Amino acid sequence: MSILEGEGVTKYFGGLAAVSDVDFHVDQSEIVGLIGPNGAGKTTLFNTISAAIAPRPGVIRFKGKRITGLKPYQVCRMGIARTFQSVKVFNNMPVFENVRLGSFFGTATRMSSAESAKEAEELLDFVGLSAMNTTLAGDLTLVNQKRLEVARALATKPELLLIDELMAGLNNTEVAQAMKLVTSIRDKGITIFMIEHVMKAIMGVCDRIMVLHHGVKIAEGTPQQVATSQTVVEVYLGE
Amino acid sequence: MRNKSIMFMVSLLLVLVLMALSLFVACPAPAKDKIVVGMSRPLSGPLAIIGDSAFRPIYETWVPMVNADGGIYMSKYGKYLPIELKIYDDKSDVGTMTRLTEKLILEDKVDFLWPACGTSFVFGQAPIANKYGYVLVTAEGGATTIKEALPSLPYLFVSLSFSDWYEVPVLAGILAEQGVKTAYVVYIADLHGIEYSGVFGIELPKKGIQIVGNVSVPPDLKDFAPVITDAMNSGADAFLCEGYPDQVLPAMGTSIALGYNPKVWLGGPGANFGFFHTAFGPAVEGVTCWAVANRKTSPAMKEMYDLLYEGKPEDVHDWWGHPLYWASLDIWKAAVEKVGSTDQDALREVLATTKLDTVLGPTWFTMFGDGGGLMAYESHTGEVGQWINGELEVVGYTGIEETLPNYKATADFVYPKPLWPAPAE
Amino acid sequence: MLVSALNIVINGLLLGGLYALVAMGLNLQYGVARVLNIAHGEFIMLGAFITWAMYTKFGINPLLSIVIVGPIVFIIGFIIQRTLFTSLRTSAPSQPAFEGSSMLASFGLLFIIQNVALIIWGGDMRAYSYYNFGINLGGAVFAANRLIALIFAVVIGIAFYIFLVRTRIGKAIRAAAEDPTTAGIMGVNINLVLALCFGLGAVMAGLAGVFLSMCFPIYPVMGLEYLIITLIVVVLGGLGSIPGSFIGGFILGLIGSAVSSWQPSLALAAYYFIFMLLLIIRPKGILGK
Amino acid sequence: MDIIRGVFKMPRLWWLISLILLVLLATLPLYGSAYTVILITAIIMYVILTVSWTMFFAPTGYLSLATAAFFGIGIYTMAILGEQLPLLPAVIAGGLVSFVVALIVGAITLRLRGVYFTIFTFGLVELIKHLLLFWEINVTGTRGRFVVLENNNTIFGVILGIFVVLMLTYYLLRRSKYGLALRSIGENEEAAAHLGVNVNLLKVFTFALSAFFMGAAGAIMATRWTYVDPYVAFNVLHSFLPVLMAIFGGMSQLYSPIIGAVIFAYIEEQLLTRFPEYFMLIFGVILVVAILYLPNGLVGLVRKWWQKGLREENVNS
Repeated sequence: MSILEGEGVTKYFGGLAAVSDVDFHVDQSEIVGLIGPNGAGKTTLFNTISAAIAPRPGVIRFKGKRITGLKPYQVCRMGIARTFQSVKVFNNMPVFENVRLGSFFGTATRMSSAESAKEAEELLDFVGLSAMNTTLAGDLTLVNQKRLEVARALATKPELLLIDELMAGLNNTEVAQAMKLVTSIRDKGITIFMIEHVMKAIMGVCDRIMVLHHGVKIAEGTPQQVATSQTVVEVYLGE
Repeated sequence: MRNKSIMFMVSLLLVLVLMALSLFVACPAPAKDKIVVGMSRPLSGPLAIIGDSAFRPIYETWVPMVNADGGIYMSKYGKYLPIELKIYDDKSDVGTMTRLTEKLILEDKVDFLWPACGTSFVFGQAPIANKYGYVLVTAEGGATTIKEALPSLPYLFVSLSFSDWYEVPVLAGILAEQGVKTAYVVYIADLHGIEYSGVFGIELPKKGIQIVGNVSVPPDLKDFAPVITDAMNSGADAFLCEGYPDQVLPAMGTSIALGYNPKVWLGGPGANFGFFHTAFGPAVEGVTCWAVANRKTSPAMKEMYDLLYEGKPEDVHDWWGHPLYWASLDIWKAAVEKVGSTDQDALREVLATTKLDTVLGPTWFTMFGDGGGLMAYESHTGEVGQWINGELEVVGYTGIEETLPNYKATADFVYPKPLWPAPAE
Repeated sequence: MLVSALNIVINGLLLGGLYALVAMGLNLQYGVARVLNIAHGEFIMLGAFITWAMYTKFGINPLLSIVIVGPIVFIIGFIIQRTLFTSLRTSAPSQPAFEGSSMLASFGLLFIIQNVALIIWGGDMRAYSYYNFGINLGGAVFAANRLIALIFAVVIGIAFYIFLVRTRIGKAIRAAAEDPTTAGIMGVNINLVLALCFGLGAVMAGLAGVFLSMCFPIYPVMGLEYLIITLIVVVLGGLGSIPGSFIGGFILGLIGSAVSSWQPSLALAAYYFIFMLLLIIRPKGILGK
Repeated sequence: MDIIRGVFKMPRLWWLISLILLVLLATLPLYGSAYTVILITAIIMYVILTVSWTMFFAPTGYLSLATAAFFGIGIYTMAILGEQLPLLPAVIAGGLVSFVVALIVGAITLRLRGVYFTIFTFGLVELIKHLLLFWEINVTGTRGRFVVLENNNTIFGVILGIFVVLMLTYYLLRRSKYGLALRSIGENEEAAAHLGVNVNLLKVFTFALSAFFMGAAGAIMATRWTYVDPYVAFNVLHSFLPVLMAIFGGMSQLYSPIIGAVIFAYIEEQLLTRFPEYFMLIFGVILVVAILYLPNGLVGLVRKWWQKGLREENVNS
């Protein structure tokens, strides 16, 4: 069953279509990759899903319910969390508070202070930041900030996690760690939709891959199918 | 290093304690060798324009003059005591003014209180002075609404002339005598302006003058051309602009520029100042305004003006408020000398019941029941002025001296006003 | 009807010219130096008072005092930027922090300049008459001095724009406005450019003061009043857009003139209302990027 | 030294100190001079304006200059309702009217950020002033309004009460999850929204909450001023002074804006009475110097020295 569906999702900026008539679906417990050259409209598509912007025209459904027109916080509380392409941690707040914020406000049910503290500690442990509880988020290294964003998103108890370029700028060891992190999130039963440029990573973890080019979906399939697709190769070589 | 932080804490504590102490320690009263007079004045902020040109030059001249004679004779102490002014800056803020007034009364325990600047400030200050039983003879500020408040403010004595009590009936008399039939009124959108607009609406029709236009302008309006154009189109005999210099000067400039020549052009408060003449030169000829006296009014008045304006530029002249502020200090001094002490209740009694000599001549207050008083209009030497041959003359109408014995017109009203001169360039 | 419409337009333009000049100055300071200069109105006051003093004391033609006022306020502005604001800029942790602290520091400047003016000139209102006669244009009559003020404001405004677009230093200023860091790398002496901009912004205000004193009464505490209108114009035209401020000044002049011919006491309320409406609908202003 | 440090970390001691100070303040009319009560009333008024301004600015970074507008609304509410309602309900009404206006204004200005928000709020003061003026002249024909004069000790009691409620509110807000969310809005509004924070509602509500206290303070102060017209009530100084006071004291701690406002107001009082001719000059210089050399306010400076002292002491030992 599809947890997320999009029909004819379109978004214009000025006269330019950033995303044009894209149909997509993400199934329960799947890891779906979204790739494409720079400016293909990947982040814009994520923005329409997380309700940062509204598609026009187009409809997006989450667990069968229409979410277009909702506010970001509502979508978040329904169970969609996200990370950002350019890291957006709260620089002047300690790591711990960053995560707690997610569990306080992002979950559908109210959470007591003690529960949220416990939750936050577990999540920081899960992403490997437990030693940096009290560090200011702005003082973390880039890779740790990205981990923090994942922990923070998980604190909202999502069913679907949108990950925007988790691995850009990481070295090989770090990429491997990040791949492990992604699979272990899925093992918690969370569906993942991720944008990624590191091909090795995306080919390694994804069940299915979508390719966007100039806002249009040009290919979809298993990593194998996409890697051998003539159109996809042309798009990437043609750059 | 331990010492340094402790030192810091100690010094911080010391400063705080000293600050706290200075709040509570009041200076012990020394033997009486001077009269301390307290004032909260707008030395900064938007009202500084009014304060600096109105009451300030008066008290800055009058006090040294009195002190040069040794001060005020106080029979209780059997000697002359000089006046010492204690002036605070209220930065043109009513809240600060009320606080500083109470500081003067409660903490500084000044012997006498002199007034704050501006009508709304007087309204704010009077109830406080009244509460502590301090006599307050006002300078700048006055309005018809004060009459409603006066019965409950026994310590308040208002000296500046204002609309219905003094000025407008005289103006209406002058205009009616000249045969003015229609008037166009422009007024500033504040307490002062609304009042005049209202009083014009009552007093002018009484004399058969119809008001054909009645327009308010906000205090910071820069552009008077639309208003003047409208007035021109109305064809009214008299143009009455009631605002402050900030309105009167641009209204005048625009009238000249647009060639608007009504038979009467009145600009009150604004056209009564020397800077009006320096700004417009010969164009002021025939302009009407509120005025109380000039040097021709009386020898006493000439003496006052000579003392006040000697060695100063024409800009600072004021033929409306200055004589009244001076008279308010004169009557205050005369009353204090009669009392012979700093007793406020006795002072109130003298002011309420006695005719005293001031620069105006015999001067007294008309009392409102058991409350405060307004300077009797019979004491005034003039209400309306007109620029004639480069001098601001006091004008009147036939028979005015019968109703107002002190009134002295120094010239006849010129009607219609001469046309604006052709450009000099 | 036609004449009254013409009257409204001409009066609007006359007032707008002054607004435009002052707003260009403020926008130059904010757009490049990132200082929202609350003391901007004080430079208007300085310009006006220097002109008045020159005219009444020495009989110097107000238009000639442009060459006196210009350099004086330029030097004051230049020095303030080189000392106070440069020091604030280098110590500020971030751009918004600098904008906040510099705005507050300029508030302190307002206090200082105003108090000095009160000490020198006293609080009294001043005025003089200069070219105050009517000029008839198609039935609409208006004052000659205001026409002179308009012409000079427009000429100075356009001359300044040409300076920005055509000259080397003008291009450096625009580069700095676009991106101070890159401009610094590309060999532009950023501190000098900023000081230059601040000085020039002050000159605009000072010259506006010169023209203003020919038409309106002046007093030491007049600055804040003009500052408020200037802020509206700057936002109307777009923060950082010099041509926007120029146009915005005229638009506000026209609006004010139209509303005051209908209901004078609402003119200022109309300014604020339109200004706030614009902020909501198009916060970047008419020509903002 | 360790003892002192340890003691200052104990929140219970802070509560005790606050309580003692509060009792000292509350009993002031019993031992302080009449003018001391008046002066402290004025200082607490500044403190309330400063703290409630800080309540919104410090976490979110939205610099509002609408303080004078809400303060003025409170003043005017008292001028209109003061004769019909008893004192306390009228004060609360002043706060509520400000609260509602702030809700509306906040909802409209949601889109604005940075200097645009600041300029808008500044314009708000002038807009309300001029509309009220127009209304008074053309509709009600009122020429200013008189407010019933209240006993100074009563005024002091009420303003102290407002101050205590404000401090409790601010304390609880800072500690609560909403305080955390407000800070996240100040750091990154977009990220906060995607973490489930109802950014708009929280911002507007906090803005309105701060306006409530400004309005209540205005309502009670009006009874000291006795006479009110739009020019008296809507004075831009009341927008700027709280900002300056907050910057002066700093904003990092609960008590920093209080210290800023108290010292600032005290210096002002001294200048106005001792050097009235040079008030603005000296004030301006203090302001410029404070901004140049106290980037984190007085409290920030003291804490820096304090921490430096502790560090060096540790090195020595």
